[in-house]
This record gives sequence, structure tokens and C-alpha cells, in this order.
Amino acid sequence: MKLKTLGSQIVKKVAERPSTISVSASVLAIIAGLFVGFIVMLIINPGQAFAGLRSILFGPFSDMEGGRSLGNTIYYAVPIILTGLSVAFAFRTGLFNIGATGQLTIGAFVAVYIGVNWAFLGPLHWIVAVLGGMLAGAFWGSIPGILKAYRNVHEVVSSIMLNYIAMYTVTMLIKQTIFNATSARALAPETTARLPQWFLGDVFPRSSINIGIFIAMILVVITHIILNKTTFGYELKSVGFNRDASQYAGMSEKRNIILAMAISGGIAGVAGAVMFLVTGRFMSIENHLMAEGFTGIAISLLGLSSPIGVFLAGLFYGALEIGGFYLQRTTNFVPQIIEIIIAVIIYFSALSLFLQKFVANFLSKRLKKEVQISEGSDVL
Amino acid sequence: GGSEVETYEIAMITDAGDIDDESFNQGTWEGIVAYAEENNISHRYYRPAAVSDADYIATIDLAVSAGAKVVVTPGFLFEVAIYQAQQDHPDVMFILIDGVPHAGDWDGNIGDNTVSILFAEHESGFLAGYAAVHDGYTELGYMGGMAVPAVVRFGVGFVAGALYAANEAGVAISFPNDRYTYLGDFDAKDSHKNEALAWFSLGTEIIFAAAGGAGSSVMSAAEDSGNKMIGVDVDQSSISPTVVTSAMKGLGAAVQQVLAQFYADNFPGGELLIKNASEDGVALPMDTSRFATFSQAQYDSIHGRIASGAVSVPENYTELIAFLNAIGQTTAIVEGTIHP
Amino acid sequence: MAFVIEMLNITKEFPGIKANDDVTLQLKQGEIHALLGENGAGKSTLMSVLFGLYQPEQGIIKVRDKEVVIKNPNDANDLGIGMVHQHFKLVHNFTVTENIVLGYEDTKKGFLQLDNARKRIKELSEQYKLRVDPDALIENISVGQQQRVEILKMLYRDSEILIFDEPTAVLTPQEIQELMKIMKRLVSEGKSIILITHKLNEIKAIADRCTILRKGKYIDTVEVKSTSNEVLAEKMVGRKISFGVEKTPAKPKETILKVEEVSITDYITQKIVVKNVCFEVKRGEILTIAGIEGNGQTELIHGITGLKPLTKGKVILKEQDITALSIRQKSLSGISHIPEDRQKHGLVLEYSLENNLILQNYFTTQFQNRGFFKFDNIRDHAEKLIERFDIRSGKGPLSQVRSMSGGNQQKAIVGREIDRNNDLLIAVQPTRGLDVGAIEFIHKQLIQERDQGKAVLLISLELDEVMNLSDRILVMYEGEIVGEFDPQKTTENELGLYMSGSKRGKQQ
Amino acid sequence: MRELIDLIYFLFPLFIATTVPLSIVALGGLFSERSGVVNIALEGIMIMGGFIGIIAMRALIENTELNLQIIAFIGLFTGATFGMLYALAHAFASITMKSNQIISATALNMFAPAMSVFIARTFWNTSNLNLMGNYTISKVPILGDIPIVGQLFFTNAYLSTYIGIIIFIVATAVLYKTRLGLRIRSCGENPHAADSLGVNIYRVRYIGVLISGALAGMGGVIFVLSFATRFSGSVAGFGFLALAVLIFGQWHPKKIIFAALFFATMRVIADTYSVIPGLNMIVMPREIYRMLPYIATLVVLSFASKRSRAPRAVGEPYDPSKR
Ligand SMILES: Nc1ncnc2c1ncn2[C@@H]1O[C@H](COP(=O)(O)OP(=O)(O)OP(=O)(O)O)[C@@H](O)[C@H]1O
Ligand SMILES: Nc1ncnc2c1ncn2[C@@H]1O[C@H](COP(=O)(O)OP(=O)(O)OP(=O)(O)O)[C@@H](O)[C@H]1O
Ligand SMILES: [Mg+2]
Ligand SMILES: [Mg+2]
Repeated sequence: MKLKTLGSQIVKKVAERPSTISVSASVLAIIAGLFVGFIVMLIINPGQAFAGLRSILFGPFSDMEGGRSLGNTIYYAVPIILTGLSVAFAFRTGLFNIGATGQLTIGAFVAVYIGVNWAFLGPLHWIVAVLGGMLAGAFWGSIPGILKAYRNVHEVVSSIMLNYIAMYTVTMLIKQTIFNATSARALAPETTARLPQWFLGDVFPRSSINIGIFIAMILVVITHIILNKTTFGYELKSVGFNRDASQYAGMSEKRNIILAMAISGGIAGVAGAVMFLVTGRFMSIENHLMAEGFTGIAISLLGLSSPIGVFLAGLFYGALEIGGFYLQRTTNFVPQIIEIIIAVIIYFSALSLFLQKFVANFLSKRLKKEVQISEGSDVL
Repeated sequence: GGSEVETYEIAMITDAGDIDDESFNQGTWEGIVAYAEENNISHRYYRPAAVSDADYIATIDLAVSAGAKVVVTPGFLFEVAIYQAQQDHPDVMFILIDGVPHAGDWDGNIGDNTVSILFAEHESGFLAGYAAVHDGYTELGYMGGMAVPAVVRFGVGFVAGALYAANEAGVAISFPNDRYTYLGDFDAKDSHKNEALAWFSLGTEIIFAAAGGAGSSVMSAAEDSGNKMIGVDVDQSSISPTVVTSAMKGLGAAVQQVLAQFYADNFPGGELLIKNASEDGVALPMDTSRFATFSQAQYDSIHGRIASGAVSVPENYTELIAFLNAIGQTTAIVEGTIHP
Repeated sequence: MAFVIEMLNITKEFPGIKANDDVTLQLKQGEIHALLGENGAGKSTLMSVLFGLYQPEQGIIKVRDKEVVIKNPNDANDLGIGMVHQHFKLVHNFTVTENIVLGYEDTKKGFLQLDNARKRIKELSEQYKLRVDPDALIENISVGQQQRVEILKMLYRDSEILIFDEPTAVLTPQEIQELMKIMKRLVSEGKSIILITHKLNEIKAIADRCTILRKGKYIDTVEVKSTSNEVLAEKMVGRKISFGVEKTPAKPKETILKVEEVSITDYITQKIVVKNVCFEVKRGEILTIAGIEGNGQTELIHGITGLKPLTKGKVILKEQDITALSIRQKSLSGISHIPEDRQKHGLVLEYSLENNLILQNYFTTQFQNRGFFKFDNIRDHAEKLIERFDIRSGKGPLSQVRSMSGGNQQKAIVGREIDRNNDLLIAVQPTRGLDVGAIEFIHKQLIQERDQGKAVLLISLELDEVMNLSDRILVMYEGEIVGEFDPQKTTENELGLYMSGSKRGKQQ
Repeated sequence: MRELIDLIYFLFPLFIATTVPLSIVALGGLFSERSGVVNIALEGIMIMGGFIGIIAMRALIENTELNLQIIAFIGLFTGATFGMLYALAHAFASITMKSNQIISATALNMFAPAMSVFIARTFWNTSNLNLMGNYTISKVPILGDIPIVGQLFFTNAYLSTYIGIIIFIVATAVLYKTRLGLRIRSCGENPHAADSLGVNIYRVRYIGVLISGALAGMGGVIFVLSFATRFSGSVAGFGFLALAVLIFGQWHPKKIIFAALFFATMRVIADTYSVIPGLNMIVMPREIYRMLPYIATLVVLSFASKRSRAPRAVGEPYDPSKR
């Protein structure tokens, strides 16, 4: 009896937390998105819709021989977690970093360049390559920061321009420095520069997983701490919310804008490094902006711009990717179906405020008490 | 096990492009479909989750687990993956187009269960250049998508064919360095159209576009400015009246042929098939071409000479220079342009 | 007597707080009805309900005896209800005319007919003596003029019931006089007015009846004539209040702040807004700079605190030249600053109250260790200030500041700045928008600061405040100091003449 | 001299061809953002509009004998209609549901290419929808004979150029001379003020977003008609470039046209450097030429942005209780 009341009290405590509500709203968004995806599949091919849904839901467990699908889920999630984190960090400081793709490209190039050329570093090789990618991304990210701080250039427009500049610059630099002319793409980084697998290689032997996931986790923790526990994060957020008040409080708004963009860019740069410091994947000289930067925007928002939320949303994205891939074994759907479903889920997650109210109402009724929702104001 | 899940005997894996890229993916797939439908064999294609060796291998494993007996992979990007897969799945047959399996060291190793098919794109390009000059065009240009091996071969052959014809016909043609380029991608967009328009305005009369979807922008430029272009891979004459001819390669036919051999139990495992003029692997669609003067006889003649080896078409820069020296022609095109 | 408006038993809740709890308000035809209550008592909320901005949880509204549902301001406008909001609702980059016609446009074939509107606005502004240039951009006109635009909006719509939410908080004494005349005239034309104000003498001067709210609850409705200020105040606060501040004569000591020949040129307009200003503030005195809004006081303070660069001159704090220091360094060398615009400079509205209370010293070792916050100290600090300065809000230290009432936002800033215990306290309009209780409290705090040996530099537009608090008064006009006065030896009238530029003396 | 004139005659139509879709789409974005709704979904809307517009044109070409210009006109109209319908999804999420405007727009950007490829594959077995026909107007009767102007504006032009000019004039007039324009602008700057005056914020914002959808959808069709002979699920980032042009143009119609013209000019020059005396002598990697428009834009921006400011309320869902 006593235990029961204690239990219900805990449930009540948890249910009253704003984060509980926003998280359950995200979960509802996902369910709604999957439902619409299911309807689309029903319309196209009713016979396979259930198989399709199953495959999407349990994608990470589709091929457990050697833990392949589970390992690959994580492997695909890592770059998206990182670009999502990059965008989210900027969002929290009041900046819209639509330039993650450019920062990622520059970071990838520098990482691969180091990976190809600096084999003398031995066991430090991959670490230096990742750090190089991070610095390069930070440099690239700081440009829109500087332009905004000193010249009042809107970061969205400068980032869009810098995305293309990064793309062409990297194409040119690859051709001039680390070019494999036979295949018209960049050379492969040396083995020492590739991200090690450590024990993950034994846990998921047939997958491509590597320690990128740990890098992502470390960055998630660091950004969470910066944003929530430090004076530095306090300053960054203040400047994002109210430049005038920050100036009044003696903060250097210019410095903070530049730092926020540099950190955001640095994270995107790490994403680039992690993507290409692997076996059998090569930087292309094709003039395309890499999609990961844009996906990061969606993931950052799906994760409510909180580092931990982004981490979970990124894993979820990886699971969807895998689900979409294994969908090909069980059904006849055109591969685009998974992109459609992802888009629908993202769309529904945009409705999260509405869903939050829905959850809050539900809980209020159940708990017979006013329940508060966080209006996502810390998102933008 | 789960017998409700359908199985597919013939599987294709797409490379970086999509199934309707109007290039090797599409050509290969059309061959598979034609053969499979005629013989009522289950077939489907798979898209890897990303462009990397590991993803290709995972996709091949997926296809095999879904019952594939023969796996077709278009493009040199699959070389390493097939090297691995041909060992992992000894009972499955692999058809690798445009590449030879290797372990990442370019040391070719075609397994007993694998056939490599290479096309002589340079011969196809040669035919196009040759026909264009004999048809009266004296100012030509080449736009490739990116400098991947097949696209390089198309371009080199095109230059060689044009200058060879000029030599034969005794006309002076120009093929300056700045009329040979790779666009950097395979997309239709304003930049490519504008660049083509610029070339046309400088006097270029015809552009050979070996550039997938970007060819569409070249076509659009030709339409707007009243000029001509040459299509690639498949017969593109129906898309636009500006398409004089197309430098085709018989992807579909080659795939169908090997599939037929597979089902007739004489899969040419371990072989490297080179589809060139003599194998009818490359051609111009003479029926639909819009030539003013270039005749079927002329075509048959040059095709014969190439097939017989009387004309040996260069496939890289060094060979091109040697080839031109031999016929007393020169080109201003520098090596860095062809292999950027 | 017929009521034009009856708001019966209105209840409106916000998360954590009942802003209106069973409130009733009845407005008679042709009266000026004052609405009085402390900061956060729920006055604006009640009026927003009447104007259709909020939907009440309970209660009904009757307009001319007919029950109505006011779903949005459009409904309110249709019922002839107009409102001048506490925080003006003006589009800053529109012209006066555009702001007035918005939502009530005259068009021909879809095209705006602004010329007619402009004519009408000119007529109205002459008729009611509400001088404004119809073609000026809102961002270029003074707050007083903006107020007039708000009133013109209602007149343009022929509203019969006019709500004024603290219209006088931002006006100069002269402007307040004008406004009262206008209101009287409006009721004489048959309109009815609800007036929210914290200034009891305004209520006395103009209102017929007064409804009093306290902490969201209805207290009473009284006839103003027969009720004394003391009673009004007591009903409002729930305790006795002393008017007029008790203070002993100042005992000035050494100079803390010395401003030498400071000039400032506005960056955008290139106008010289502060000209050769010199003065000193000493330990143990309150020096007030009085003046009408827009005469360079804002810029002068921004120049001293570093928010704006000086074109010329020096700022010396405790014999140290701080002219070239950064804002942070200036603040650390001993300046507390209650800024004029609380929402723009003083607060980060998205932050919680506790986070706002450390805005000026989050970096000190009291609140952080190697860059990591000491959350316990932050919470303690917040609780201490909330207690000491009676900052009221729904969720204590965790309330989002945006949701707090204006008065309480102000108290938070005042508390934060006083608590920093600096030698110089610059207080710009520290009581703007506050209720009498809060004003009394803040005035006491300022005097206490002085008595503890701080130098206080006060900027105020309120002559009451100026006369009551100051030990010395400087009047600023068009960027210059035009006179220095001893409050004991001058009158509000004399100050007014200097402030309006009619008289000028020599700077000492 | 003669050569220079020829060069101008050659380049001018190209400048215009790139300027038109960029500026039409940016003007669309202008209506959305001026009403207070960020629209980074322009790219996705262009793709959706382009896709349906091209399908309609293909159907007309196959089944009717209509004049190509009429077909083009119907195509543009169809693209606009479906762009508008598609934008409705963004409006619903960001206005009615008060959701984060960037996230819903991102979803639209992801959805459009996938959906168009998916539908095209399902019905036509290919994602490349070819479109026959030459849509240039070689010479407008009478006007084309005017010296210089005729040559520049009325020969080798696209129907879309004239539509674009009309749109620009109409858009400017609507924004600054009409009731709707006044209300749109007020909603983007201070919706609370507009609301207190009885303006229905939600309706006005819907209109703003729908106008942006119509113009972006039309822009998608123009993109295909102007630069390719077919549609394959992409507009090459023009939607994002238009967004950049909108910001570059500081949310003002005239400045947007200049920004678009500037950017388009740089872009065309970068692509056609081989015909431009001086430029064609410099030996540079082609990537450097390709970067030129972006770098030039950044440089100009860093000198021209000092006073640039987005509409104040843009990006924030309207919440009447926020003060
Ligand atoms: N006043 C406080 N006292 C003690 N701890 C605090 C206080 N404020 C925040 N924290 C700590 O900071 C952590 C982060 O707080 P909160 O959960 O609000 O962060 P958040 O903004 O949701 O973070 P995220 O970035 O993950 O979204 C909390 O777990 C809590 O431990
Ligand atoms: N939108 C809102 N969300 C949450 N709380 C609110 C909101 N608006 C008002 N409140 C709360 O309701 C109470 C009443 O506020 P209101 O603005 O009506 O006070 P007021 O009497 O006008 O005070 P003041 O004199 O300071 O203007 C305050 O405690 C305030 O914090
Ligand atoms: Mg959070
Ligand atoms: Mg109020």
C-alpha cells in the first residue's frame, strides 16, 4: 500500500516535469509520422504495408548476425548526431547555422588530408586528423560569426554562400593535393588515420561501427555542460536571447557570437572527419552539398535543441535509415519511401507544441492538477 | 525460414547514382528487366544506405539473403566490394560492369564466380567525333560530367575521332583546350547551360555531352541558340531535335548476354569481357541520327576499321598524343585538362 | 444609472497564479473610472480580458446590458472598446498614419486611401490638441508622441469606451496635464473611460469612481471625491502607507563620479545629443538630473556606463579615469546601473528570475568556480533578493521573467543593482510603472544607499520624485545642463520652466 | 566596340534568365517573411511546383495542339497552384499549430524531392520527366524591333521574364499600396499591435505563406523551362539561393531585384568566363570561377549589411499572451 502511493508519487513527479511532456510529444510525433508512413504504404501496396512497418520499426534488429544492423544503426547515427549537435548548439545561442554542411566539408577535407599525408604521427594519427577536422570546421564556422559580429551580415545568407565556397574550395584542394585521378576522388586516409573500433569491433564484428560514437557522446556531454552548467554557456545564451542586455551586463557580444559559431562549426567539422576517416569511403569531387548538414537541422529540432535530445534523435534517425535499407528485403517499396516517412516524422515533430498541449491536457486530467509545458522557447 | 518473404534471383545494386541516372545504373537495369521479363525470372534492384565499400558489401549480402543467384553491379565503385563478395558468396555469380575486382590495391583479381565487363567508351566517343566532323562540323566541344574513367575515355576518343576525320577529309578543325571540360557534376542546371551557351556563342557548333542529367542543360542551350549536341550512353534522339547522334554503349545488351549465359549454365566466370566495336559493344544509332551528309557506308567503314583493329583508338592522354602524332595532327588540349 | 460595461465575476488564471479571481468592474456611461492596484494585482489582465486578448475562465461581460463574448480585439473594436496598452502597440517602422489606420483602412479598389486618413488625423489632432506629424515614423518620435498616436487610434475609430493602461507612466508633467484635459473633454463628449494609474493624485484629479484590486481579488469600488488618498492606498496595499519620504539632510563627502566636458554625437543621426556636460556626484548625496525625455539624459548615462562611446570628455570614478574602460571594467570599478529600458537592457526575458538576478555578477566567485556555476548559491541569492525586495511572481526563483508583471520586473533589477553594493548607483527612472507601495520602498532603498555613503545619480522625469529624493538637481535641456538647484529652494514650477527651455541659467 | 555590344547582347538574356527565377522565388519568400513566417521551404516548394507544372505541360503537349507559350503559361499557373497547396502544410504547422517554422520547412524540403521521384517512378518508371519544345520567344512582334531595348528585352526571351516583371510590379504595389500589404507588413513587425487593431494575424500569415508558395511553385517551373529539357527532382539549390537573395535584398522588393541581378550576373560571368575578354586570359582552376558569385556576394554583404534587419517578429509563432 505504502509502496503503491510512493510509486504513484514518483509517477506524478515525473509526469509533471516539462521535459517529460516535451519528450512524450516527440514520441507522439514519431508515432504519428510512422502512422502516416504506414498509410502511404497501405495505399501503394496494402499487402506489404505491415511488413514495411515492421521493418522500419525494428530496422536495427534486422540482421543481427555479427550485430551488423545494430552496429550500423549507430554508425549511421554518428554524423547526424554531430551535425544535429552543431546546429542545436548554434540555435541555443540564438544563431541559425544553416552552414553545417560547409563546415563539415572543410573539416572532412582537412581530416582526410592529414590522414593521407601525416602517417608519421603513428598512433596519434587519427586523433590529430579528427582535431584537424574540428579546427578547420571551427575556422569555417567562425567566418559567418565574424561577419555577423562586425558587419551585421545575417548568418543564414553568409552560411549559404560559404557552403558553396567550401564545396568548390574542397573540390579544388582535393584535385591539387590528395587526388586519386584514376577514380576521380580523394585518396584514402592511411590505416593509422582511420577511426579505431576498439572493443566495438568484437561486439558488432560485421558492422562498420567505430569509436565515432564515443566522440559523439563526449561532445554531447561537453556541450550539455557548457550550455547548462557554465558561465560561458550563460553568456552565449544571453547574447542569443538579448544582445542589448548582454552588452549592458558587460559581455562581449561580438566575441560570444564568434565563439558560438566557431564551436558549432567545430562540431560539424568533427562530423566530417568521422565520416571520412574510415575504410572504403572517399571524398568525392562531385559538386554536391553534403546532405548531412541539412539533416542536422531537422535532427537538432527533433531533439528540441538539447544535446541529449539530439543524441537520441540522431540514434532514431540512424534506426530509420537502417529500417529503410532492410525494407528492401521484405518489401517492394521504392527506396524513396523511407525518405518520405522521415520527412513526415519531422513534420509531425514540428507540431510538437500542439502535441505537448495534448499531453499536458491529458496529464492534467489524470493528475487533476495544472501541468506546465515548456513552450520550447529555449529552442530558438 | 520465412517463406512468405519473396525472393529475387537477379539482383542489381545501384552505385552512387540512382536507378534512372540515364547512365550505367539505368542501362544495366534496363538490360536486366528486358531479360528477366522475357524469361519470367524474379528480379529487383537495391540501393545501398551510403556510398562506401562496407555499404556495398552489406547491400550485396542483403541481396543474397533475399535469394539472389546473380548480382549485377554497375560501376568501378564496386571493385573492392565485389572482391570481398565473390569470396563471401562462392555460390552466387557476380557481374561487375566497368570495373575489375581488387582488394584496394588495383591488382585485379576476377573470381571464378565473377565476370567483369568493360566497355570501350573511347571507341564510342571516337565514332561520334568522327561522324560529326565528316558531317561538316568543324568546331567541336566536349563536356564530361566528372573525370571518372568511363567519361575520360569518351572524351579522349571523341577528340581522337574528330581529328582523325579531319585528317581524312582534309579539313582544318579546331579543338582548343578550353573546349574540353568536366562540369563537376551530373545535374541539370543553369551553370551548365550558360557554359554551353558561351561555347556556342564562341562558334562551337556541336557539343558532345557525356554528363548524365547535365546533358539536358546542354540540350537546352543548343535549342535556345540553334546549335547541336551529341548524346551519350543511350539513344537520346527522341528527347530533343538538337541531338545529332548519341555515343552509345551496349550496357543492356551486354548484361542480357551474360545473364543468358548464366541461365544456360555457361557463365563465363573469371573472365574479363571487353565490349568494344568488334563485340558490338559500342555504336552510333544510325537510324535515328540526324546527319546531313555522314552516311551509313561511312559509318560501316569506320566501325569496321576499329573492330578489325586497323584503327586503334587511344583511351588516355599518352595514347592520344601518340595517335595524333601518327596521323600528323595536334591538339592544344593539355594532359591536366583530361586528367584534372 | 446605466452601465456601459459590466465585467462580472471574472476569473483568469495563468500557470501558477490566479491573475483575476472573481473580479467585478462596472463602468458608468460618461465617467472616468480608475482601476487601482499594486504591481501584479491583475489590472492589465482584467483589461486584456475586456479587450478580447484573453478569455476568462469564469465570469461574464455585459456591454450596455447585453451579454457579449469578446473573442478578440476585433470584437472589442466592434463594440466600441478601444485601449491604450501599458506597453504601446505600435509598429515601429510604420508612419503615424499607417499605425492609426491599420485594421481600419479606407480603400478604393483594394488600394489604400491614406490621404483621406491623413486629413482626418490632422483634424482630430487639432481638435484634441494631440500634436503629431502624420508622416513621421514611430521610431523617430518621442514616447509622449507615441502616446498621442495611441489615443488617436481610438478616436479615429470613434471608440466609445476607452481604456488607458498606465498612460502617464512615461509622460512629463506637462504632458500629463494635457492628457487629463483630453480625457475630461472625451467624457464630456459622452465617452466612458477606464484609467489605470498608480498615481493617486491623478485619480483624485480626474476620476469619478475607483475600483481597487489586490493580488487578483476585487476589494472595493469607491467614490473618489469622498475617499482620501490614504484610504485608497490602504485598500490597495492592505496596510498603511506613508507618503513623502523621510530623509535627513545629506552629508556629502568626497567626489565619487566626475564627468568632465562630455559630448556625444548620435551615430545614426549625426546630431550632437550631449554637449560639454560637467558635473560631480559625491559620496552621501543624491544628485538628480531632471529633464524632459529626449534631452540627452539617456545618452549621457549610456556614455558614462559605456553603452555608447563618448565623442569628447572624460569620466572619472574615484579619481581613476575610466573613460576608456570596457563596460565590464567600468561596472567592476564600482558602478551599479538601473537602466532606463528594463526589457531592452535590464533583463533577459527568456531566463528565469534567478538567472536574471546574477546578470551583472554571474562571473564572480560567489556564483562560479572555474567557470562552473554554483547552483545552490544562485538559488540562495535569488531567494534572498526576492525576500528583501518583495519580488512577486508565480514560481519564485524559477519564474520566467517574461511572465512577471512590469513592476516586479523593475523590482528585480533594482534589487540586483542595489545588492551589488557599489560606490556609485545610477538609477534611471527607477520607479517607472511602479505602485505606490513599491515606489515608497524603492525610494527608501535609494535614501538608505545614500546614507550608507554611496553616491546616487538619479535620472527622473517625475518632478515629485525629483523634489522628494534629491539633494541637488541639475536640469538638462537639449543636451546641456541649463541649471543647478537646491530642492529646498526651488519649486516644481521653476524646474518646469528650465526643463522646457523657457529659462536657462549658467552651469556652476 | 562592336564586340562589346555583341557580348552584352549575348550575356544580357542570360543575366535575366537567372535573375527571374531567383527574384520571383525571393519575392515569394518576402511575402512570407514580411508576414512573420520564416520560409526556408522555398527549395522544397520549388521542387513540388516544378514537378506538377512539368507533369501538366507534358500532358498538354501529348494531348493537345496548343501553342507552346500557352502551354508554358498553364504550366507556370499549375506550378503556382500546387506550390501554394504545398505551402499550406507549412502554413498550417507554423501558424495554426504554432510550431517551429524551421523544422516544418525542413520537413517540406526533405519531402518534395523524395515524393516527386517516388511518384514519377510509380507512374512513368523514371524520375526524369523530359519536356519537349523550345520555350524561348525568338522575337516579340513590334517591340522586338525597337533598337537596343528590343534586342535586349524582346528577343530570345522567355515568357517568364515578362511574368517576372509583372510579378515584381504587382508585388511591390500590393506590399506598399494596399490594405493587404499594410497588414502583412504589420504582422511581421509587431503582430501584437496588429492584433489589438483587429487584424487577424493568422489569416494574414496564411496569405503571406500561400503567396510565397505560389511564387516559389512558379519559380520551380521557370527553373526547368529556363535551364533544362527535363525535370529530375531538383532545382539545384535555387530555393536556398533565393532565400539568400531575400536576405541580401534586406526584405525590400527593389533591393531584392538588385540582389538577384547582382548574384545572377556574377553567376553567369563565372559560367561564361570563356567569352569574356580579360577573364578568359586568366588561367585559374574552374572552381575559382565557380566560387566567384558567392565570394562577391559575401564581400558586398559585408559592406551593405550595416543597417539590414529582418522583420522583427519573423520566426515567432504568434502568441497573444506573450507580452
Ligand atoms: N538551480 C539549479 N540548481 C541545481 N541544479 C541545477 C539548477 N539549474 C539547473 N541545474 C542542473 O542542470 C541540469 C540541466 O538542467 P535542465 O534539465 O533544465 O537543462 P536543459 O536546458 O533541459 O538541458 P538540455 O540542454 O539537455 O535541454 C539539471 O539536470 C540540473 O541538475
Ligand atoms: N501571459 C502571462 N503568463 C503568465 N503570467 C502572467 C501573464 N500575464 C500576467 N501574468 C501574471 O498575472 C499577474 C497579473 O499581471 P498584470 O499584468 O495583470 O498585473 P498589473 O496589475 O497590470 O501589474 P502592473 O501594475 O505591474 O502592470 C502577475 O502576477 C503576472 O505575473
Ligand atoms: Mg531543455
Ligand atoms: Mg499592468
